[in-house]
Amino acid sequence: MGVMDDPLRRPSDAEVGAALQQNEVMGGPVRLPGGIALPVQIERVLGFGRSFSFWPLLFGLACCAIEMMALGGSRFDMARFGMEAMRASPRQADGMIVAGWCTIKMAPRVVRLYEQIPDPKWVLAMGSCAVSGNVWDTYHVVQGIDSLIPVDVYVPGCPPRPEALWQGLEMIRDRVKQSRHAYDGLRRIPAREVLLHGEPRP
Amino acid sequence: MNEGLDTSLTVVLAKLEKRFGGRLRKQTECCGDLTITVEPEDWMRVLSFCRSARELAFDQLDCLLGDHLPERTGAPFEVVVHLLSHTHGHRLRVTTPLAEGQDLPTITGLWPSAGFDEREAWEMYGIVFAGHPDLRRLLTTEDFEGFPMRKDFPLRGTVGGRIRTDLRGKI
Amino acid sequence: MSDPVAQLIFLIIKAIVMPVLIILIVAFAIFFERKFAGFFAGRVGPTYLGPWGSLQSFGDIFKLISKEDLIPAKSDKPVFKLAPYIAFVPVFLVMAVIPFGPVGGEANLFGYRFDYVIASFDAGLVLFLAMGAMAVYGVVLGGWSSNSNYSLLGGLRAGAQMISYELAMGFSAAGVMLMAGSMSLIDIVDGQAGNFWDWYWIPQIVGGLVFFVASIAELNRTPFDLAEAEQELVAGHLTEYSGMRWGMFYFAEYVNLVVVSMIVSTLYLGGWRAPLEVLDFIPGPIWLFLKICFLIFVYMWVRWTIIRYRYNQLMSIGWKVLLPLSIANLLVTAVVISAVN
Amino acid sequence: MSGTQDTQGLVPAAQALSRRPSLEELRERKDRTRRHLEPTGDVMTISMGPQHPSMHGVYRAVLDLDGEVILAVRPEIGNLHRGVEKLCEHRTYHQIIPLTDRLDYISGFAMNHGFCEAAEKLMGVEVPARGRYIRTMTHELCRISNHILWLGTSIMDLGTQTFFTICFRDREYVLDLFEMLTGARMTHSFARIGGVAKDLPDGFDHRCRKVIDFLPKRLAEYERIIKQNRIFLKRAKNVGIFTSEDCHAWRVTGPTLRAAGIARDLRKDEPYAAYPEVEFDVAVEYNADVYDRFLVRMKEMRESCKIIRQCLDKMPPGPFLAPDAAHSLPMKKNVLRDSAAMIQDFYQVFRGPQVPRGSVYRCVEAPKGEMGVYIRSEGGAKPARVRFSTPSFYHGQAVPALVEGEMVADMIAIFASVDVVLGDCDR
Repeated sequence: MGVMDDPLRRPSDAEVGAALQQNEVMGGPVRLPGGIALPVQIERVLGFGRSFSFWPLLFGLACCAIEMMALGGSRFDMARFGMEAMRASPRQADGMIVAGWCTIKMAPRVVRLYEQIPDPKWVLAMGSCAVSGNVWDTYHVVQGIDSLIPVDVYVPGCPPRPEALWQGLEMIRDRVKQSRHAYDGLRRIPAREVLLHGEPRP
Repeated sequence: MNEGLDTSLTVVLAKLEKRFGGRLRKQTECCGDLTITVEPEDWMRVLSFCRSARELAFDQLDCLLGDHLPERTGAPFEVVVHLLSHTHGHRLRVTTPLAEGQDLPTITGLWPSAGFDEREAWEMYGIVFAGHPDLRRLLTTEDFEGFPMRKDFPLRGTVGGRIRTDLRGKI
Repeated sequence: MSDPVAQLIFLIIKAIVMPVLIILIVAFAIFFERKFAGFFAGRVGPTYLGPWGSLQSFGDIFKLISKEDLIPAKSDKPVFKLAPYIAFVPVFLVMAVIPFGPVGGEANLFGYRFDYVIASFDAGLVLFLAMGAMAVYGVVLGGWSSNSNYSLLGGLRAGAQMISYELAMGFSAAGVMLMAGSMSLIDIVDGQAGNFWDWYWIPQIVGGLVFFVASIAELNRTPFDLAEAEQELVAGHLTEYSGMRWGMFYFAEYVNLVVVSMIVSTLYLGGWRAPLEVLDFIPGPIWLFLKICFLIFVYMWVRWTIIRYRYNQLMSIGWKVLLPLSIANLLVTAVVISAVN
Repeated sequence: MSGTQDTQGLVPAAQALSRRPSLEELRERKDRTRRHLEPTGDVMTISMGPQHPSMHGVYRAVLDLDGEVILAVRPEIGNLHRGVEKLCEHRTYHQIIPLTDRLDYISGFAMNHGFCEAAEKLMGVEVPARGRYIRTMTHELCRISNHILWLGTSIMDLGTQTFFTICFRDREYVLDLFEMLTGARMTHSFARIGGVAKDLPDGFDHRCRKVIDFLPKRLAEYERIIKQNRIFLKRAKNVGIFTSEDCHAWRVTGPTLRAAGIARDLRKDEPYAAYPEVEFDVAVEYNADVYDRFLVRMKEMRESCKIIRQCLDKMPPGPFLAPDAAHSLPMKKNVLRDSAAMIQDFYQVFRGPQVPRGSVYRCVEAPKGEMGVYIRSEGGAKPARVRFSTPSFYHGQAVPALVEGEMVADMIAIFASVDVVLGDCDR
């Protein structure tokens, strides 16, 4: 369990490769039931298809959620890239737009929602609050959602305009096409590890 | 700005003085708001009188809040309620000073809307409302330690609540 | 080549081509659903994958196939895995008995007789109703086995709803059965020979409307989409399903949409027949296809326009309005037919 | 009320029901529509929220269900609590303004306005006429954008998504005006102590008039959709009845209270800004159900258009910020031209306003209800205690009283109809 020893150390590529074989870490190519990786061409085709079918979780925390809804509205229309099918259940979502500040009360739920999304998944931190905590440098706010879950794209702004979120989603789509995830090479279910074993309690 | 009280508040004040006399600790007014300070023992009596008396008829509790004045060493806490009468259209502020650890009877029986307010005052300042049906933490996590709105509680950092935040970029 | 051999070859071809065609129709139905949703809402809908976004569904399929397959730890795993198939398979079976062109008669293809139906089954209507009842099990079992309260509520809602609407559906379809004097869908289409005013939608207008409304409930679409009611039950019986298992439910829903559209056009809109006899030179399958498209459009129109009923309102409509109406329709039909004969 | 004429339904059934019921009648109706079930032991507990499509944020309601009927609700809030009030104690009055519009982010200016009104009352600052008119106008634009968003989301909660995007289409026009006026779409931070941050930009008058000429037509269309839709009537009529006495007891204010037949509107009852100088009707309905809350808000949007038009017509010339060097910032355009203004700017930014001791409570009519601000000052540039008694906090508290005995689907409708926003609720 070499990768698991030190939670703060980035593992080397070789370690990640070994851990991938044993299904200890996340990411990597799509696997068939026998553990056989798909050829890269098929992976590309899948990625291309997936990039047009990125369904975010219907989940808003604060102000930014309203701008996220505006992106789904008529003027911006995220449906053009097949993203309008926002799923209310994390089981059917492909990613998460963390829209708003995350408090320590909400943090375990955000992590839980993230974990409930099946792989492959992508996370977009929308708004300064999700990126860094914004002005809410107080006793009850998590200073940046990336301390809890691996984030793919950061969109700063308070709140970001829908166009900015759109650019962020385009960057997510690029990552989808290339099958790159923020959690590549990380231990399986990293956030829960932190919540359970990180000191003190959540 | 302090033009003094308008007539309806004068009536309220007269009525309260007639009923409670010297038991009202002090009346102040600032910017046209009338404030009555009462002893914690009289809290329930004054407020139920405000609720029921016909000339007062404060049928809505606008808000209840706690406050911390650390320089007032004997009674560093304060509970403030803002009352509103839909019948007469006047407002009244009633406050009471509280010592550390001193209880105050709940007023959820008079105005149900005090429920959340009292829970908040408890979790933020540690003011116990005796007889409150459900005095749990409201806004913070259930295992939060300390009373965050007290002046000696730090604004920053994760003093009371626990989520590790020093792992940025590591996981 | 003897005739039975040719029939066998034809059967195999039909059994392969028909589901593939239906799946293609379904893929485009999903695309059109999203496109129409956009149009009704003043948007453009999917645009970029393929011309006008028409390949959108294939992107979704690629995505769903390659998603991780999550099974909740506390679910009833065998049932959880079985439920999508129970929902998926029956709707396909119904396709076998729906005629999409003339059946019987003289040789019409390479000197052989080609029947435009996969199985000429005498009780096609009953098969449709039976398979509709089967599909309820998929929903109920899926909801129950997920071990989630939302799923359970969704499954129960779906169960109660489908059972009560199936009654109304059965009774209104029985009116058509009486008129055609047969339970075979082939005979029912034959009974509607002629122009569009000879179809059953005129004599069976009440039954037809009841059947249409009940079919919306059967399809779990707004205003009767209580099983899935996104705003109430998150995703209802599908809350815990992910990846391709969810995709199968989703797909089954649209296959059902196509199949129910076929049944409605078969029962009330003359099936594969042309609306006017002079237009008979255009083949039957094309007419059936056009009718399906029209009905699917109507279903979508309803879905994106009307808001959802509440659960008790839905049940009272089912039991207090639709069921009495369909029974009355059946009685009147029976009396009139016996009087005429 | 003469104004109730146009809100009468186009459907005959709606007309029959729109006569005014007495309080007793409403009580009796409420009693009749709610199901009073004894818990039989077969209670199903479901947790709605924090992530739930119709919890309008992260409200969490733990429901005890008997079948589909709600026996008990245990609300849980605080998932967005971020200590605004604590933060306010560490900020000068000018710095608090950006915090306030993140309270109720859908109607940010109303929150700015409420805080500034309270601070001005405490400091004794007189807002110049132009500032008051710009505030009034922006506040009403805010109300429109809030209500349109609310309309879209609540009808989406009843089951159709089409309406949602259509409403967003119209909201964008209002947001464009905001962008032109304040530079931001949602969180404006536009009010200042003693006035507003900026003057009206060139061409604003024309564009604003275009929008408010166009909006009532759209509103009429929406109203037609609502009133002629039988399913909507079935879902909304006689659902979630909340009488005026319930409203007072639970401090439920705003449109919900006005739908219960009480013509209470702080814009009329405790006027502020330029509201005494414009004419408008208070929207009142009498049946206290979900349907009437819809009607009240539809009518309020029309009245808002009226107010905005009057503000534009009457917009007085002159300064938009109070020339009060001790308490308010100078007008930005003067800062680089005028040394006194520059000194004032430095002073206000680095030191903050010099505020007398005292405490003050001020309520404004925010789109969601009455928003009260309590400020206690011990002198100096920072308040000693700030409390925002925001409408959603109390509306969220009243949810059990609103929905117990109703069905799950009704809970969604009722929760949507009281309009709770969690940033506002959790502070």
